[in-house]
Amino acid sequence: MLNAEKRKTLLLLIPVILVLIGYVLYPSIETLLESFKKNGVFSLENYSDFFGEKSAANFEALWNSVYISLLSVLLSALIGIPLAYIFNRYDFPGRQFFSNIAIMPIVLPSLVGVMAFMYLYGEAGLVPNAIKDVLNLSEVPFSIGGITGILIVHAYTMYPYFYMTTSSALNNIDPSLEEAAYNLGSNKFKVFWKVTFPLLTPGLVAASLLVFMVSMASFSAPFLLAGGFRVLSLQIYFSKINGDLEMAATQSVILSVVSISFLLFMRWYQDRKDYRMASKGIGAHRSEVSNPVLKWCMVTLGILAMIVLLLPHATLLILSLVPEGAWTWQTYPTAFSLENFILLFEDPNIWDPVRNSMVMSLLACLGVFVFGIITSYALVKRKFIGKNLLDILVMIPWALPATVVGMNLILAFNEPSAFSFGKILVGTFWILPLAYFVRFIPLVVRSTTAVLEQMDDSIEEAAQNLGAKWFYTFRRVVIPIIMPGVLSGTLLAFVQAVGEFPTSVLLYTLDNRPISIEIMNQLRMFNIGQASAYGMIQVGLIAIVMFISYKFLGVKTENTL
Amino acid sequence: LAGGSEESGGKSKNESGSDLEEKVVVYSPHGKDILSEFEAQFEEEYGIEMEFLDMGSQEILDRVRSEKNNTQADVWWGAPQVNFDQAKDEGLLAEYKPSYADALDEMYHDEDWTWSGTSITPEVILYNSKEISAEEAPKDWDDLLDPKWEDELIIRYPLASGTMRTIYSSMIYRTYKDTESPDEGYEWLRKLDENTKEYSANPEIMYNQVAKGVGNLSVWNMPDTVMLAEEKGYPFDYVIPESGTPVLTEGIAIIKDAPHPKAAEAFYEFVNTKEAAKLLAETYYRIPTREDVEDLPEWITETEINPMEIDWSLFQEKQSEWMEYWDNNIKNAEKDLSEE
Amino acid sequence: MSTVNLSAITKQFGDVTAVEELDILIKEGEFFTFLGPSGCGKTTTLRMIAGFYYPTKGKVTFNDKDMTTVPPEKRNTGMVFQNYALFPHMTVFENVAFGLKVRKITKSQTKKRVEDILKKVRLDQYMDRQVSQLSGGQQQRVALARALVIEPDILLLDEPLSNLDARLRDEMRNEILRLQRDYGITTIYVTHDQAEALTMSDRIAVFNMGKCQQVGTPTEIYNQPVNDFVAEFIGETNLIPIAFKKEKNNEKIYHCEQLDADIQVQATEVNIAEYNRNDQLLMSIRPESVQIDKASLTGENVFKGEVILVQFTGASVHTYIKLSSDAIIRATDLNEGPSTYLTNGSKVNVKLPADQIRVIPKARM
Amino acid sequence: MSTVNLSAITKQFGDVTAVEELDILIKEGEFFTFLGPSGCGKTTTLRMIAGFYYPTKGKVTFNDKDMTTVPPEKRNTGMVFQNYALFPHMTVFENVAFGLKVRKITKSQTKKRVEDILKKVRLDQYMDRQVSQLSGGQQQRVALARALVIEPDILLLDEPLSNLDARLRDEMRNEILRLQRDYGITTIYVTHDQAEALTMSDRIAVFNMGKCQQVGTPTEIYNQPVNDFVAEFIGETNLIPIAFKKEKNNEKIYHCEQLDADIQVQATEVNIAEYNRNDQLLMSIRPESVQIDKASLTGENVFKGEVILVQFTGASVHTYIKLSSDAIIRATDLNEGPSTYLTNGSKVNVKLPADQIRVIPKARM
Ligand SMILES: Nc1ncnc2c1ncn2[C@@H]1O[C@H](COP(=O)(O)OP(=O)(O)OP(=O)(O)O)[C@@H](O)[C@H]1O
Ligand SMILES: Nc1ncnc2c1ncn2[C@@H]1O[C@H](COP(=O)(O)OP(=O)(O)OP(=O)(O)O)[C@@H](O)[C@H]1O
Ligand SMILES: [Mg+2]
Ligand SMILES: [Mg+2]
Repeated sequence: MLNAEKRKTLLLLIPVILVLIGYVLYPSIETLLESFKKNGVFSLENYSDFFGEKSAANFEALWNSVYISLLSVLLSALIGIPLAYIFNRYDFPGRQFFSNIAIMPIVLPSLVGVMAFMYLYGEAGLVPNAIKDVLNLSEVPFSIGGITGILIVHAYTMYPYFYMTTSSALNNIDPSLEEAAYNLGSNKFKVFWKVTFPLLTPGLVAASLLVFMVSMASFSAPFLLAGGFRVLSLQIYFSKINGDLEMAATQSVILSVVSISFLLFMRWYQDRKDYRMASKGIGAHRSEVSNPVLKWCMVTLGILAMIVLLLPHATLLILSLVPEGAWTWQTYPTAFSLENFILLFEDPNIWDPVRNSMVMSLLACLGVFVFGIITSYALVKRKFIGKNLLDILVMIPWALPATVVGMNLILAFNEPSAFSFGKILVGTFWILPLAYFVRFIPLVVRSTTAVLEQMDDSIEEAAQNLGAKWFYTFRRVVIPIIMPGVLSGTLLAFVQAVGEFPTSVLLYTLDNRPISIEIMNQLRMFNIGQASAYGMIQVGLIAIVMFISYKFLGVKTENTL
Repeated sequence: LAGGSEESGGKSKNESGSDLEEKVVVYSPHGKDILSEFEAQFEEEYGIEMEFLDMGSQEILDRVRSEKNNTQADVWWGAPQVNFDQAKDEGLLAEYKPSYADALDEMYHDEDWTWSGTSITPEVILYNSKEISAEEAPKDWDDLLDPKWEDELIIRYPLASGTMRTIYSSMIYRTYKDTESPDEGYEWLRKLDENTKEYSANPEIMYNQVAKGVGNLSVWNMPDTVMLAEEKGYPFDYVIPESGTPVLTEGIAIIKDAPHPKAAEAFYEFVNTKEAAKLLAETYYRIPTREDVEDLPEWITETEINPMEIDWSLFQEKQSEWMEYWDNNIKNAEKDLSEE
Repeated sequence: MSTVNLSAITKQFGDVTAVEELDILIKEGEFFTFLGPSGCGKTTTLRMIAGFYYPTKGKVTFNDKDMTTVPPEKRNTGMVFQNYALFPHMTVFENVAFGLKVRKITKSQTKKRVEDILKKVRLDQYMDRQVSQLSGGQQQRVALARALVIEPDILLLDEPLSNLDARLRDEMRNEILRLQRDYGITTIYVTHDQAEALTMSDRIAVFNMGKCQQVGTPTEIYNQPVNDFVAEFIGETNLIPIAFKKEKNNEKIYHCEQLDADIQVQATEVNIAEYNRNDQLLMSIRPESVQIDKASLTGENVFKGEVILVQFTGASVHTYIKLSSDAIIRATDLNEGPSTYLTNGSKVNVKLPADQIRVIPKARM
Repeated sequence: MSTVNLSAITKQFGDVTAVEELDILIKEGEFFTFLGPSGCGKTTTLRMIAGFYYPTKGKVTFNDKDMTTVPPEKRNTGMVFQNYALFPHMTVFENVAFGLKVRKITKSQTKKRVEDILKKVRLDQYMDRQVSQLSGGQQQRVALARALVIEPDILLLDEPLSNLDARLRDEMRNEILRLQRDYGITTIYVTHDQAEALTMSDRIAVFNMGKCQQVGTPTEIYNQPVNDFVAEFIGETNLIPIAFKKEKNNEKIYHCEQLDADIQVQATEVNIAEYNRNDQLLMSIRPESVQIDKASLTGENVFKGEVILVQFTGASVHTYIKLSSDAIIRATDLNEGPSTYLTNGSKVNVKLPADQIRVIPKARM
């Protein structure tokens, strides 16, 4: 007989599992099957190829991918954690403003973003040349490219994962724990290392997973910055271009296996310890700092960070303001005008892609928001068999390269199926929101999980004891407490959905053409100016959404503690 | 005048409305400028709607493939012939022989008329005209191997680009056709690799690096080079290799099971009329395949192109293998690592 | 308004057995207290009654209805958690109103009831504070108010007053008792304050290491402990090993090795606990029953001793007297001012009245 | 091994004044206790000494060294937090070893010291447990062990024993005292247990609403409270309003409205507190000093009354006697068995000895 607890768990799990099977597992199985086919018949040849004949290149690619990903995790953590710590733990003028700026890197559309980086720091880039001219050097002092370039771009674009998860996890740490450590004689450094940092583990694990997997599947940066450099994601792309779909599938499977091993490792690492802060009562809040020197150091640091963080955006702005031909061979742009914007706005349909992107991202985020909360709750607070399996399923859309996810969806939904309610989804409006939804499930689930891991169980018990049904408890107690984590995940998802390219390009139709496609098309026609202008529109848009969500939701999240 | 055109528009609708479907859907990589212009003209002429999706040719192939069970597009306008050949092999294209078939050299259409060529793109050596004078510039493919150009070449990453794959394959093919072995060609590419400073991931970056003198040489197609120099003010000029150069054919095709087949045919005809071809040549730097177009711009008529003899079916067969070899054995990955 | 019946309940966490074979029947409207040393399984038992743990073995029934696996929200119990478990994102008012909202009480009614109970726990002026801005004791009172305001069938209080001062604790005790009596709420109370347990409870269960040692009324527990653990745990006592010697009239004579003397004990049920033949025996005498005097004392069980320590604890004074090399006995007297305190080293006579001694067996572990 | 000096310290949270103009000097090696009702600012004061809050006004000095803004880790204080603040990601051992590791004590030395202290708090067999798997009292003992093991200069204990049973509390108290005496650690202790405060402390400060009411030794505080707040807060007392009438020999005569009688009080410092001319006066007499007898009593301040309630609290018995329509007085006697309890309604004589009464002013708020 099932007891009430088990029944509830089951009730929670059924929709979660249905969605995961229908929209994640079922499509992915195609890839798996494909990898076991050679010319249409079942065989292990692809795998023997991967590890045999082509092993040199494949292993090189695999190895490169893995170590670049590990280094990306490390670098992103090195930037994201300290920034989050400073912005959340110290009160200094402009803190709120700087902390909003800190997540701007994810706003940058990926392709245009990387190009902005090249215009900035490439051999012909603004910064190295400016330094060269100012110091009268004969050579540019530095330029990015190759692995360093990839790593720098990765660190820049991915540290917000660390920044956001760390921020929400930090706000959930009972400050008296750190106080206890200070009291026992630890200096700031020790307290951070021995207490704060370990307590952030759930958040850090979440961020590491996200970053590791994005870097494993990262495409633009290695492609743009080190064309010939072999990484697994590019190998997949080239296999596909070369028409060897089966090998592409095989490589995707290998890539997912690596990503998932990383996931299991991190899970194991996290499960060794307990992070639920169950101290008695509720601790007092934010420790005070009254050292003026420190305060101004922080402000300076904030300003410096802000400049560095916004330079690529500024470059994008400059690019969008340079009329055609005014910045080709010249080191610095020679003219500025609004030509690109004017050209753009001449198109009467200019706002269509913008509207499409917004509507679809919103739809997807709504779905992901609800689904993410339920799933992470089940993962963290419920006991059931096969938890690891569920966790893997959740992460698959993130572990697979975006193009593969897109391909999977095409294969699964270009014929009627139960999960598409008997319709063909490919070629309709709904396929893209669905794709975004699937793509960004992991983001919300991970960031929510991180905060839930820190929540003391007895709070929920207290609500139940007062007679609140599970759903009421969930709505009134659990969700408000984990809101910062959920919101940061959803916000990240939204921002990325607006700029999503790899799956969009496979799935968009006439009616739902998103912004990123429009930018890509401009780029393809060598209109880098107009592409940048479009990019600026996207940046502006996302900034507005973030501002609004901060105004209306952020205020609430501040209150949660 | 306005009234007149309105009237004529109405008339043509009445005329052709009986057998044309209400719209035509076109997949094309030609870009918004061309497509919008043709959209306007086509809609005016036939009074039916034209919808287009603007995307890369590889993406079109992927998409047509994925929509096989649920075909959305009618016409695929613009892609190198290799793409069309591939699509044909997968049974994605319908046959159609246009009314101007006679004006096409047989080099410029498929034998079964699943596609036909609309324009040709010869490949050229591109150089930065601010840094290198016309006299200095290399005159033929082999000149590129001269050690004085060490670290001067910026090459668009060949695996991802149809243009570059064709050029590289042609270099191998030059000797392959006699020796039946790609080894000499590989050797040639290895030397080229030694002179290559970097491989760019997309054309934009390649242009930028050449324009800013990071490297001063590249190989690319002629129409784009002309367009960049004339329209966008890039300091580019080009040399057509004396010994002959591969010429790519860009084509058009009707998708199999197109939802609007009649309209598709109308559009097929429409974009390759003489007037259209001339317009494309004058404004968009596309060299027409039709031999009966007159008054072409100077840069087409003046330049003498010496097309390389190419066995496209051999290319189709061997290209992947060659490129894979290049990728695994020739491309010097250290190059990417060594630059800080 | 429920009976609570725990039958043969066992709870294990992995290898750890927190509660073992517990049988307790709590009557309707009773004020029942769990007493026991830290870690003996009190909280665990409460949590099984509230429904947060399912017993590994055994059954929980309310009013003869099997509740073993009924979810917590359907049990209508009100619990004060040992660690408070306040909702950190709500104000004091919202915390307390939570249970009423769930019960769909009207807004105005809710407001009235919350204000009422907050006044009773002396927190009315803190209504709109965030709970993180309260002191420890204030937080505890919020937890108490939150459980009381819903007037549950069963009230489960896990050390609800541990962080309050004596005065406030007194008031809160009265409040709890009033509520409990007015609405006939069955109350289960965990406390470490013995005076609290003894004054408030109808009955008390004394736990040790997951097992129940004795259940009884406060006077039973205090005056007739069943073994040395209970005697020592509830109140102060002097324990000295003895062995049965003989019976004489209505007195029993025991021999005490440590004092090298015989001890006379009245042979009533109150003075002699049940024991088995091979149990080790002890005599227990409460410090307040020990009579000391500088002058000589008459009657049975009189010994000579020397004062070794005098301790002042407010209302009373403890005097430690050494009777022999290994027997020290403590006596408690009311504080009648420093002038009455004995000084260390003074010789005194000590009397252990025969009707105040209780003979008990050593507890089996 | 430090003196702690708080001079004119004020702490405000927004509009709330938690501590106001506090002046306290704690001597080297002293065991100093903060007593006061919930929310009166004890924790806030401790936190200012530990360095977690900076005072809004005023100065904190240790050994004449200004520490007001020195960060907590440089103060070498050991604190037991009211909410424990155990590190959830560490085992019991790791929690306790934390402070030693920071101090770069060798591994073996650390192990020895941690095992030692854990044995003393009776947690040696829980060494490798995660703290979330401990009971409330066990967690509290871990917090205590963690603070004690580093043998700090100043020990700050915020209700460190509130969740322990009487027996264990007793042991822990002795442990704390032993450590404090052995190493001469200046100890500041917050407790709600008066017996604890009175037995352990060298001196006590009584707080109310952020202000210090009285500082003194336990006997001073208990026997010579400066006002009604202190008298009522420390120990039980009977307070009855009186007014000065006249002085006679070495006695003062006060009139009591409620009893409609005169009260004689010895005119010593112990019996009469300092007061101003226009203060309202009260007489305070501890229940244990009240003498009751069924037979008639001789001497001063004898009244007739009626028993209205008899309450049993273990060692002692409280008897409430109604002296007049609005004066009820409580008397406490040692428990000598149920046979000695008075019954409700019986008439008795009550004597308030002139040397046991203390006249005090009403506290100004
Ligand atoms: N962060 C804060 N913001 C606002 N008010 C606060 C804050 N912390 C404490 N207070 C208030 O300051 C007063 C003193 O609090 P403190 O914690 O010092 O009390 P306490 O004497 O330790 O009480 P308890 O015995 O209940 O623990 C209380 O009224 C409390 O509500
Ligand atoms: N989750 C758990 N895992 C393992 N052991 C546990 C767990 N919870 C409690 N225990 C153990 O079970 C025993 C009983 O715990 P319980 O919390 O019921 O004690 P308690 O009587 O409430 O003690 P206290 O008075 O200290 O609060 C303790 O020894 C404790 O260490
Ligand atoms: Mg407990
Ligand atoms: Mg406190």
